[in-house]
Amino acid sequence: MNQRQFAGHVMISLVIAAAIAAGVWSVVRIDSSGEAGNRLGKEFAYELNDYRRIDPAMIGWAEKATIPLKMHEPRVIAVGLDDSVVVAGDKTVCLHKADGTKTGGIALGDEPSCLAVAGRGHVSPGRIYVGLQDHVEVFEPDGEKVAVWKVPDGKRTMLTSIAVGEEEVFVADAGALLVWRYDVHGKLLGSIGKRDESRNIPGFVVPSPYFDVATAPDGLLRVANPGCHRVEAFTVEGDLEASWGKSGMAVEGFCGCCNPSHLAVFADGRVVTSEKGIVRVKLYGGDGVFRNVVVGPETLAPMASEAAPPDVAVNSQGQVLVLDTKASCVRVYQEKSRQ
Amino acid sequence: MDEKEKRLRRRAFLGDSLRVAGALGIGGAMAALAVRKGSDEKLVWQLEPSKCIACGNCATHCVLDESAVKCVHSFSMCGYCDLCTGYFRPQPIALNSGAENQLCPTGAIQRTFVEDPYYEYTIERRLCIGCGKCVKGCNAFGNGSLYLQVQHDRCQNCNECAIAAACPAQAYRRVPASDPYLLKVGPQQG
Amino acid sequence: MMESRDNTVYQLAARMAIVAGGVLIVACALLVYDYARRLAKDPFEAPIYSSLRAALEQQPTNEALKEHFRAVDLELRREFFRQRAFARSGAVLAIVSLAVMLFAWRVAVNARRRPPAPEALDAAVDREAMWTGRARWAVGGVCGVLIMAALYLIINAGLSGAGGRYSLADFVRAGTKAPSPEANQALRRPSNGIGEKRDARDETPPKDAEVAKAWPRFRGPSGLGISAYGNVPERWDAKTGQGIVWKSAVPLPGNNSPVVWGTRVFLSGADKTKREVYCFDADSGKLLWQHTVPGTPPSAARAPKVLDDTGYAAPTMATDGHRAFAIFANGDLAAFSVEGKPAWSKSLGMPENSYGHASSLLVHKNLLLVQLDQGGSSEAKKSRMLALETASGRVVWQVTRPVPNSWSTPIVIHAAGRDQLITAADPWVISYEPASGKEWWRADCLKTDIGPSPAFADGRVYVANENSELSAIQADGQGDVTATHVVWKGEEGMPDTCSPLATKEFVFLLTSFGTLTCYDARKGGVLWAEDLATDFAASPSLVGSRLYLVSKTGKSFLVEPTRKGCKRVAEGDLGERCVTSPAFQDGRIYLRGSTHLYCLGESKH
Amino acid sequence: MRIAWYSGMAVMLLATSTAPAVERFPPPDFSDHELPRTEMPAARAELYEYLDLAVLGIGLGMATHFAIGRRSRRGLFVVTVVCLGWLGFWRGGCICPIGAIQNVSLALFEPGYALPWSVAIVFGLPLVVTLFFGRTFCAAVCPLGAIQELVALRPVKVPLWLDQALGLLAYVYLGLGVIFAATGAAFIICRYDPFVALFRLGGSMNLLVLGASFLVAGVFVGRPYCRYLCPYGAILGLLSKVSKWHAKIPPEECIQCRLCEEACPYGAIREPTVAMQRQTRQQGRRRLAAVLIALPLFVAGGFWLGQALQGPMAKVHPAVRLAERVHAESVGLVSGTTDASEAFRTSGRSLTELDREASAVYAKSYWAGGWFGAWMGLVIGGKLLYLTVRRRRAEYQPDRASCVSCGRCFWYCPSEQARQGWVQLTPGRQ
Repeated sequence: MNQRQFAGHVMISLVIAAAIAAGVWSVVRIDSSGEAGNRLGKEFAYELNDYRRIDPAMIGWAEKATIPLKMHEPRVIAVGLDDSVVVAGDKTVCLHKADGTKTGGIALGDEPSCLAVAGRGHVSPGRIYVGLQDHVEVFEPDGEKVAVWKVPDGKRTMLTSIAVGEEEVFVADAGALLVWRYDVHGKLLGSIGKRDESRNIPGFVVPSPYFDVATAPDGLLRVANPGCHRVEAFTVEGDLEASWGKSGMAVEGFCGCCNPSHLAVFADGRVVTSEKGIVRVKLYGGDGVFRNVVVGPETLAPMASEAAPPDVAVNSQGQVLVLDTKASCVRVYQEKSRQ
Repeated sequence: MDEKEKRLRRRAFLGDSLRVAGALGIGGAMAALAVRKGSDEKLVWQLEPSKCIACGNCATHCVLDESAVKCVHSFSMCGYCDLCTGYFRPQPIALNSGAENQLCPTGAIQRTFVEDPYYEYTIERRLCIGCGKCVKGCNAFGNGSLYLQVQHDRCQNCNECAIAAACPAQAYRRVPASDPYLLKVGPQQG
Repeated sequence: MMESRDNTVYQLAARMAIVAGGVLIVACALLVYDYARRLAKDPFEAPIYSSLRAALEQQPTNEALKEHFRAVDLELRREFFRQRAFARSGAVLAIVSLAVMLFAWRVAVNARRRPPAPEALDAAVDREAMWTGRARWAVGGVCGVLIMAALYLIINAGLSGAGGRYSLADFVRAGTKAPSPEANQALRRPSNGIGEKRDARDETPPKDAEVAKAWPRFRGPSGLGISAYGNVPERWDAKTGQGIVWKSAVPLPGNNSPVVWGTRVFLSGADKTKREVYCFDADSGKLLWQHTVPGTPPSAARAPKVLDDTGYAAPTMATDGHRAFAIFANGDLAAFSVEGKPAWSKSLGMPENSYGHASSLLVHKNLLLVQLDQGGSSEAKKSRMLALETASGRVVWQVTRPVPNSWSTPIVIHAAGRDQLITAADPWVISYEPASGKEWWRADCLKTDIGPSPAFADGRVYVANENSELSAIQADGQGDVTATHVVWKGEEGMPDTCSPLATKEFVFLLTSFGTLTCYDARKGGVLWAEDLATDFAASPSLVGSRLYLVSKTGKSFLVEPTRKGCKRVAEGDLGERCVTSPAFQDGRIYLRGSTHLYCLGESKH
Repeated sequence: MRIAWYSGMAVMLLATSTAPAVERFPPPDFSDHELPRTEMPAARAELYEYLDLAVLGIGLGMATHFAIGRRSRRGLFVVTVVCLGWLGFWRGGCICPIGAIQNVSLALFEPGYALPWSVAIVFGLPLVVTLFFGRTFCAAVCPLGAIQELVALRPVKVPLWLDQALGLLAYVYLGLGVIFAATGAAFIICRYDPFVALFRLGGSMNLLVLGASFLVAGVFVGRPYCRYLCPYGAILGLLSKVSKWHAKIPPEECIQCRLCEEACPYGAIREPTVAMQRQTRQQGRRRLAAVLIALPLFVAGGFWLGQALQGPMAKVHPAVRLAERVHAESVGLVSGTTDASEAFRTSGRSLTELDREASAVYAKSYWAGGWFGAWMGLVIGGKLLYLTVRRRRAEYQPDRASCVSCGRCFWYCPSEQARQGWVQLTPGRQ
């Protein structure tokens, strides 16, 4: 073998060795199971963590108790007489005493979508109103079905909330974008909130099936207008009296496309709201001024992908009841300053 | 014909029989496996939107440089929001189509005014790279009307889909080629 | 003529091949460069992009800024797609040039193709035999490589990212038992589990006064070996039955000491295959309940390697009055309600411990604290300190500890206005905030295998061990306090397993061969030493001003120390081997021998 | 494989879940706007499937014709280029018979999986052809072989002993490919296909580098993938040994010129053997006996070692990895979550169900590992047997297992040149 041939062989060996090394290196680096993630830049990542984090100083409430539910998928909650806790879901309504012991249940024909219990001032206190997608069923506390109320023009009907006043019952319809007004016997008296420029009513914007109505101590209704990130106050006749709320991911605003998803009103007029996306429950004054946070995403949606809003209710003790659908329980919150 | 030639011929015959038997065996086995379930339907890869977590692996693990997976919009599920969280960044400065407000890094979503207060959003397929950012935004706050699908004009239908292997949610499966999409559909209007 | 034509063809083709090869190399280099650039420089991560965005967030109404941002954004988007297109065209260019190069090269090779001129072969050499012989060896080599690879995989088989020591088999004993959903729930419902929370509601952490009355952990209420009661028996004798209220057999062996809450005495026992928890009635000695600890994933089926001196149930249990907790050498951790209902159980994984896991448990408020030091060296980063919610077993916090395996039990003290969890290991004595795992301070004081637990008195933490020194550390430091807060050191009478006992005035050390050494707690220095001439494993305890010392043979000594020396007040005999520390209650002492649990006190009859 | 698993999952999903509320929520009632329809591009028409099969069939026929009948290297070259263009660059190299091994294996072990008939043909046809004509599929039809064939420009001789030993790797790869397909863990042969990224002119950088490194090595070591890794090549090699009309080098009488041996880039041509000495023969007999005795031991030992690989084998399956991860997270052995564990937790699937699946894979992996080990024992024993049994050859012959019928040697063979009339043989030159 002459020198040139030898040099050639060395070159070839080196090239082959380099090729083998490169091949092995690349095989080792292949991430076929995707564990290294997508390797896209940070501009391609959707980040809500900054907004999900809540300053602990803002949280003005502490969890006092938990009422476990034996339900697969609880959907809605209401507080009844003597602070009893009523939860609907799994095609049933479950009744609990204030301390959480279960006292009874009512079977339903379909999945409930909203729930309310009549208070002391009502003609028959303790009546349970359950909305099932397109109609309302009325039960006595012992489970006897009293009436079934149909909604006019039920094609687009999607009932999402019921509020019971002393003489009237209000049913929010996310499909028709208005609140139906009934008397206690189920007679339809009219509707509230239809877009009407002459009465200066902008109309409800409800892009997703969360649309809540609640009665307030001042005699006005509080209706969430989620698409506008507002809470609006209507008279029972349908006049828009006031509205408040602003959009924004920051804690004092209503986040995302459409919030608040649920609301509840204390006897002193303060409003508790529940939001989806950044799952948080907050307290606003009767004037709409942000007060503090009841509970934030860390507790309600530890994983960012869990975004459904929990239904909320308040009781006469000044406590907030949050329906945690994932953990299937009711979390009871007490204001820290009142402890 | 002498003894040796006879023996050779016998051997050749034996060999031929064996080969023919082997060929028939291979053919028969393949046929048996192929007709076993009677499923002669061609299958293609698709991803199940209800399992998808929009992790972004679709954008980069496809064997194609420009992934076969792109975003699809279900018009019948959309809320037609003014503030669409699949279109706008989490804290937009204003609700207009200015680049500073848009979520999509490649600007692949178009926003058009329909009527007060509704806006319609459409995906520009050419620009979409399937990163799923808008899907996350829509799922977090909205109705989940934006979702990812394998686009069959691009998909090479690999024997083992590289994205399927890398999918953390194991959302990929094979579907019949005659019905190759797993579309999200809400109730139609009216 | 042919020759020259071939030559021309060769020349032409060779040049073409070279040019195409050059193009190919350039194309590949560009592709690699582009790839690297794409990795390194995402257009959207350009500084101008983020700075403009930040500026816009500051001045959301600045229209000019918006316009500028939009222009930049458009350019960057274009750049993004340009890069993608570049890769595509680069690849096409590379493939085309590769094809051209191959074609030209082939033509060139063909133009010069000559039949090879092989050298003559030696017909007599059996080359077939030669190469097949070598090939057999080579096959053997490949076989060897495969076996090595298989062995490597088998040995390193394990969970990625968890020290590589667990696999699914550890979690799911095929078919034996479905893993408890509790583990999953604990994560799904991080703030609490539901059923558990209901218990937790009517169950506040025990009050300090309740804890002080009980003997809830190794070495008593605060883990310092100090009895809250002065009226305990001084004399007993197993032979005569004098001073023995009752005596009950303990089914399985265990080197853990009894813990007492109210009328219940808890013990654990284990052998190679079984792990059990026992509850005795404090008054009658009746075995109230016993439970086998369920193997929860990834509890290992194989028994851990332990020394006989350690055993499978060396860690002492802990209780908070609601539940009793036990941990075993295989890392199984279980909680039972004091009434005897299993509450939760989990496995912390087989501790990698050369003698067997021995650190005892303790409860602080609503947290169960577990010092799980393991691994032969601190580099392995396997040692952990965990805090679990007593109600659910959920891990509330855990920190990695920079130490190898150790056998000492931590204590919770209150000093410098804060709760401190004091841990001792090689070489660090570390103080943590018990509620969060945040480190307060650490001191480099100890060497080798650390058995004795830390002691505490009058603002100072005392640690000691054979092969190292007795160190008195002022417990009000921050960060590494080795140089600043070690007040004094002592070298004599270092203990091997017996923990130090500290008072305001004295620090006592007891060696395994029976030398009791007394130091001046304030200034350091040995005051006196007394040889008890028998072997010890149990830690000394203090009742009033007297020390109780129990030797391995079961003989006990009651001594009254002074600054000058000590006076032997009384002696007792258990009649069986004893390596555990006594639990002191009102008028009673509970002491575990090798096979029995004794209640010592005024006999009723 | 996942396919079956996925479809099973889908059935369960349909059975248990109710449509989420949001899907029943109606879109706005526009006064004057029609909802657009979402148009999706259709899947590739089935016609192309026939076309691909036709290309495969015609290619095989042409390659066989040129290799065995016409003995034309040029013809083979044309077929090579055409098949590389169509099956490789145009169709992206999928589906190929190499990858089809896994589909067949999955179909054998997973009763719920029906082998697509096109895959059955792609897998079976080259096998049958090889049984009669040798590896003509490798010669020109297989796109992976074709691209390597084209770059084999300056082949060096790999010593035969090394060649034989490295050839074992293909059997390892075959075994692993079959085992992982059978347990439903992965199609590793497809996952690490070195040329698929080149055929598609893009894809992950790692795969491109892998392909490039094979091409660069392939310039000097002829067909490195085919010879040392290709699992399908391993099967074809075995079948080719018993082929009836395998390509021959000298059309008539071999003149022992050694030219073909020098010319073969793949080291497939064996020289004539010399007569053995008596001593060697005795030694050979003893060795043969030893190998025959050792063979069952190899198989048993392989099984024993292989079943111990249960853990690592199972870990290739995503369900096992996921289950381990979820457990490890729940007992605090690892901190944080991964995309996969988070996806699992949000999916609502129970851990018990995941455990059941993972445990099933784990249990299967015992046998999978065992059989893989036994297979390796058999392969190594068989190779030793092959290397121990002495064959007799009077002339230069291709080794039927390694020869891919590329036809390069034809041009060099003086007898062939004479037969084709390229040269006139004169007694003087001979």
